[in-house]
Amino acid sequence: MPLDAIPILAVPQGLHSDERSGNAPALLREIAEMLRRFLANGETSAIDLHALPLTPADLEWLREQLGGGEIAITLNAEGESSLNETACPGVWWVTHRNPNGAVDSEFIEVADVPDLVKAHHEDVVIGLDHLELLISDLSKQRAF
Amino acid sequence: MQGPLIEILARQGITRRTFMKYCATLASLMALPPSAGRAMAEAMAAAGVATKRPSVIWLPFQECTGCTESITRSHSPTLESLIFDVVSLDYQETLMAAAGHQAEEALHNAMKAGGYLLIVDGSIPLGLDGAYSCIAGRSNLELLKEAASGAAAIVAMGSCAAFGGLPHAKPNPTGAVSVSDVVKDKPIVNIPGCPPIPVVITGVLAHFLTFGSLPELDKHGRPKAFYGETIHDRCYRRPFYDQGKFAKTFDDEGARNGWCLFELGCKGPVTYNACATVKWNGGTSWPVESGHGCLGCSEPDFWDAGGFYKALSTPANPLKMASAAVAAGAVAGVAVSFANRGKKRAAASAHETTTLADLEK
Amino acid sequence: MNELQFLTWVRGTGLNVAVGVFLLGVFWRLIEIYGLGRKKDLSAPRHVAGASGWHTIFRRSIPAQGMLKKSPVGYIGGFAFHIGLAIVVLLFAPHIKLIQSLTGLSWPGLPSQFIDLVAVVTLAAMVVVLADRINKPVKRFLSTFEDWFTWAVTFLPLLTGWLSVRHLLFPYSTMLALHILSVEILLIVLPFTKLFHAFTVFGSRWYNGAVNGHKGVAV
Amino acid sequence: MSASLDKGVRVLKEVIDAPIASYFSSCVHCGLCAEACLFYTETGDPKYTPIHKLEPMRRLYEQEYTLIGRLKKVLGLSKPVTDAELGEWQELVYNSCTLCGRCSLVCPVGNDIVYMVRKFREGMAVSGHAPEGIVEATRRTVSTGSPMGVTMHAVKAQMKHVEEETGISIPLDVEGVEYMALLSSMEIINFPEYLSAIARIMKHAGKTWTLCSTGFEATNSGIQIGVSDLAKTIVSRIVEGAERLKAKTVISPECGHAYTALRWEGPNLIGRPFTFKVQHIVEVLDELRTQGLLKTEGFETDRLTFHDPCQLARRGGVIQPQRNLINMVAKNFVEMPDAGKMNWCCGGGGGVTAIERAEALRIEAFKKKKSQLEAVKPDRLVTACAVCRTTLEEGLEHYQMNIPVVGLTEIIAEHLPEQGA
Repeated sequence: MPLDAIPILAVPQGLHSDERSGNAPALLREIAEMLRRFLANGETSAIDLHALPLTPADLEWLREQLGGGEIAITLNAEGESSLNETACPGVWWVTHRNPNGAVDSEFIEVADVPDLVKAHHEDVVIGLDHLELLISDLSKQRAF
Repeated sequence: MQGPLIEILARQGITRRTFMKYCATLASLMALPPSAGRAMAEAMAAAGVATKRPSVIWLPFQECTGCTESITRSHSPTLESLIFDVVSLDYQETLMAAAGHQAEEALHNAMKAGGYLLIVDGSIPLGLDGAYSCIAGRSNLELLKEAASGAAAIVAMGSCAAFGGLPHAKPNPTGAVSVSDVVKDKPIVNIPGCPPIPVVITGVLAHFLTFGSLPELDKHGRPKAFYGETIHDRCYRRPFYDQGKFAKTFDDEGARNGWCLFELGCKGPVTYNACATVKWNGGTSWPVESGHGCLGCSEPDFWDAGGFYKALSTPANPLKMASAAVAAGAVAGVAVSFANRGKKRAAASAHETTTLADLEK
Repeated sequence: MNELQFLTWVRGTGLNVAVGVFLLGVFWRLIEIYGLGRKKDLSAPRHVAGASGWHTIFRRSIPAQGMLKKSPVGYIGGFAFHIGLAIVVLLFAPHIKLIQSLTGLSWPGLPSQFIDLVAVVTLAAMVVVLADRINKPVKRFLSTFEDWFTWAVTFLPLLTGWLSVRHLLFPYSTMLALHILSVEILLIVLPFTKLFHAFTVFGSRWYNGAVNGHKGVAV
Repeated sequence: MSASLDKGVRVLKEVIDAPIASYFSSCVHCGLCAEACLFYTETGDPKYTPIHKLEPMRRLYEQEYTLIGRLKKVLGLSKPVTDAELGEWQELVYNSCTLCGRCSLVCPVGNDIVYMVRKFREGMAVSGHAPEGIVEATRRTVSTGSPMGVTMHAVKAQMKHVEEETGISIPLDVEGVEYMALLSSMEIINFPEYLSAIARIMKHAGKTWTLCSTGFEATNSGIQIGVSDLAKTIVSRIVEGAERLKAKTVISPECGHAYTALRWEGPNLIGRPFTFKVQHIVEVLDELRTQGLLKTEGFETDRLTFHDPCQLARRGGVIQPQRNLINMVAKNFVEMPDAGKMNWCCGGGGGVTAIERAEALRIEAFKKKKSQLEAVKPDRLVTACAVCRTTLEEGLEHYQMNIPVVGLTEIIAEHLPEQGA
């Protein structure tokens, strides 16, 4: 194929507009259903936002609809993750980023607190060890 | 959540949360439901207990090193490299520290042990008895047959190893073939792509690690988790396709508005790969997002599948033969006409005036 | 053969062969038929305005007096199917795009929702016409293998096209490939079956109209 | 005798032309022609579908004049046309086809089916598959000059009778006249009124005319049986007579196929255009009317309807003149359903009346005319074809319908002003 056969044609700059696909409103209904199930039997659940054909405008719209809540958590683990409660308590907007700041994955979770936020008891043990070490250091210092 | 892998990760300062986050993303990439992330994390962590660290042998054949570049530029290098650490890379010409006879020895040691995972990138040239590509004086074909004999499974990395790729494209001067064309008696997983997506190979390795087996494969031997859906079905521009909004040129308003690239030759509708969900370069972008249609690189013989810039719905060039066909038709028609007229004339000249006697037998 | 290879084949080699055979067949058959010639009519013509071959080419599309009532299914089904086919083939945007890419000619299309509706109506009309062929003693009596075969060969492109637009049955690419393949079969079959009436209908109507116009019968 | 399948095939190869090729290639087996054919509509038997009547010729065309057909023939994939098959088709090509041409006007792809039947009969006749009755009629026409064996002697008797009755002398073999009138056997034998009417009308209009002793018979069995060579022999008598007498116009009598044979087939049979004009008597009368040379007085008051002879109207292009004429003399004229170019055949044309074995079928097919007549309930039925007239009379009698049938020319003659007579 010759280069001039590649269709490039300069046209006047048009208005840029982000298009919404119309897929986002359905998600609100799904989230409501998830909340109902959560209330009924405590079942937590999540929606993988990357698994759906959503445009950036869709995500923006969804974020606006759900609004911002009281809690915003930042997790620093191989890139920053944000776990923010929305204006609907129990609905969390979870965004995982890689060290470059690019979004790896994005979820909507329905739970008291996202699983990831909870401390692992194995880590707590490590933390305790660390504290005990600090305390013993403190006592050593006091001894001096 | 406990296990050798977690221990190793912890020693590297990688927390369980980090590992869980990675698994959540991996599950998302593998198009598994969000709940599978935690299950996978637990399975992987636990699997380390029972599984002996398998050794991995990586053989490069007729290739461009793009596949190796791809995996080493994995967007979470620490985690990926750690996973490699766990699986142990015994022979990789580009990555290994050893060289020369020392490297060959490492290879022979690993092969003697058997039960390893063999990763192959590049196609295998069969022309001139394989002379087109040799390592240490031995042809790729010979090396592959030898290494395959002791392998537990083979991973064909990239479109060249999986389907023959670029070397296999017409007219295929080296007689290049895929791994599966040579090896018939081992489980083979194809990870096509030019290059393949890094996380796909880590995903497959993770699966091998976690479950001790290869993931479920499609009819082309590709892991269904990553190649189960077309680029088109997962494309963020799909809504525009459904609305009939297409970019007509690469710099028109539609292109600027991010409309569907179908008419500019995007092969997304017929290409099975995970680019649309996984993206490239640390999740920065992927071809369609950066404004170019999919080339279909993870499909067999994508090089020979018509022009990259021809829409799937438009034909190659059937009118190329039109004049020849019309001429042939005209010749056939005129020839038949000529014969017909001759026959008619013969019938007319054989005409004897019909008389009353001719009306009865 | 995978989907991409299949699609590539039908778009490439397959289409080349089909278009080639079609063009070859059309020219060969047209010359074969009309090359037979006919004798000049020596009788003095009666000139009556509006009676000629050209008039008949158009006028014969209208049912003759009293005939609509005799075979309403045949006529209405036939109209729906022929007009529907013409609309779908010539006014569906992707088809126009195809023609444009081949010939450079283009014209405005109709909204795809409307085309979808027309396609459904056309498919329904074809099924009705088939049922009529099975039910009506005359049609059944006249029908040979060719009649059933050409029906199927005409029906399939419409069906596969509709299914591929609607994303039904098979993935889009497979359906599209099947659609193109079915069109290719139609193209190959057309010059050598009764489907060739798509061309000879004009000649036949012209002859009929000319013969009758010569006598002064406005047909 | 020398009829043979070979001869039939050879003749068919000769007559198959581009229109026939186009027609066979266009047929989509829609079956609509059946609805136009009274032999199908009245019997409901699909074998009477017009296009089916041509099946052997279609195969022959395909085998001889298409490349695919030739290949199929070589490979033995197509059934050859046999004598037995043509014999089987005799009923379809002759007995159940009056060459009325209604199918040709209905066919949506424009196939002129009657054109093909006419040509198919060429092959049928020389392969010995024409029905006995038509063969006999043809034999009589060729050998004695008339299908019913009428000789000039009988015509002279008839002339004498008319002269006595009307007091007008009938010109015979007069040169340089304006009109040369022809007769049909049927008129000479059954409807002598016609000759008398012509004589009176010509006198009234002040036109010169004549009969021709060497070419008085208008009918042409050669056309009906489908042998152009014989049709040419028959038509040549008229041409020679008209040219010898230097007549300006030859008048075809009240006979449908005679008009077709002379007006449309004649020049093609003899291979050159005529030096004279050919008009049907109805056309002549209408022309005289427009010239103001034909005046009538008084009106018929009973309910009249007109049966359009197929060969005159649909196949001849004469549709309006007969209506102009009836309206001159009738107060209560009603049209039959489908009148004009789409009129239904009486069932006797195309030589069918000559076929004894077709009689039952012809009577069955007459039900179409019967239902048309029942729709308008006329007191009398007017027509302009002697064969139609006879067929109608027989049919009406069979179905016990009391509707007299009259010729148009006679009615006109009856209304000529007394002083002109």
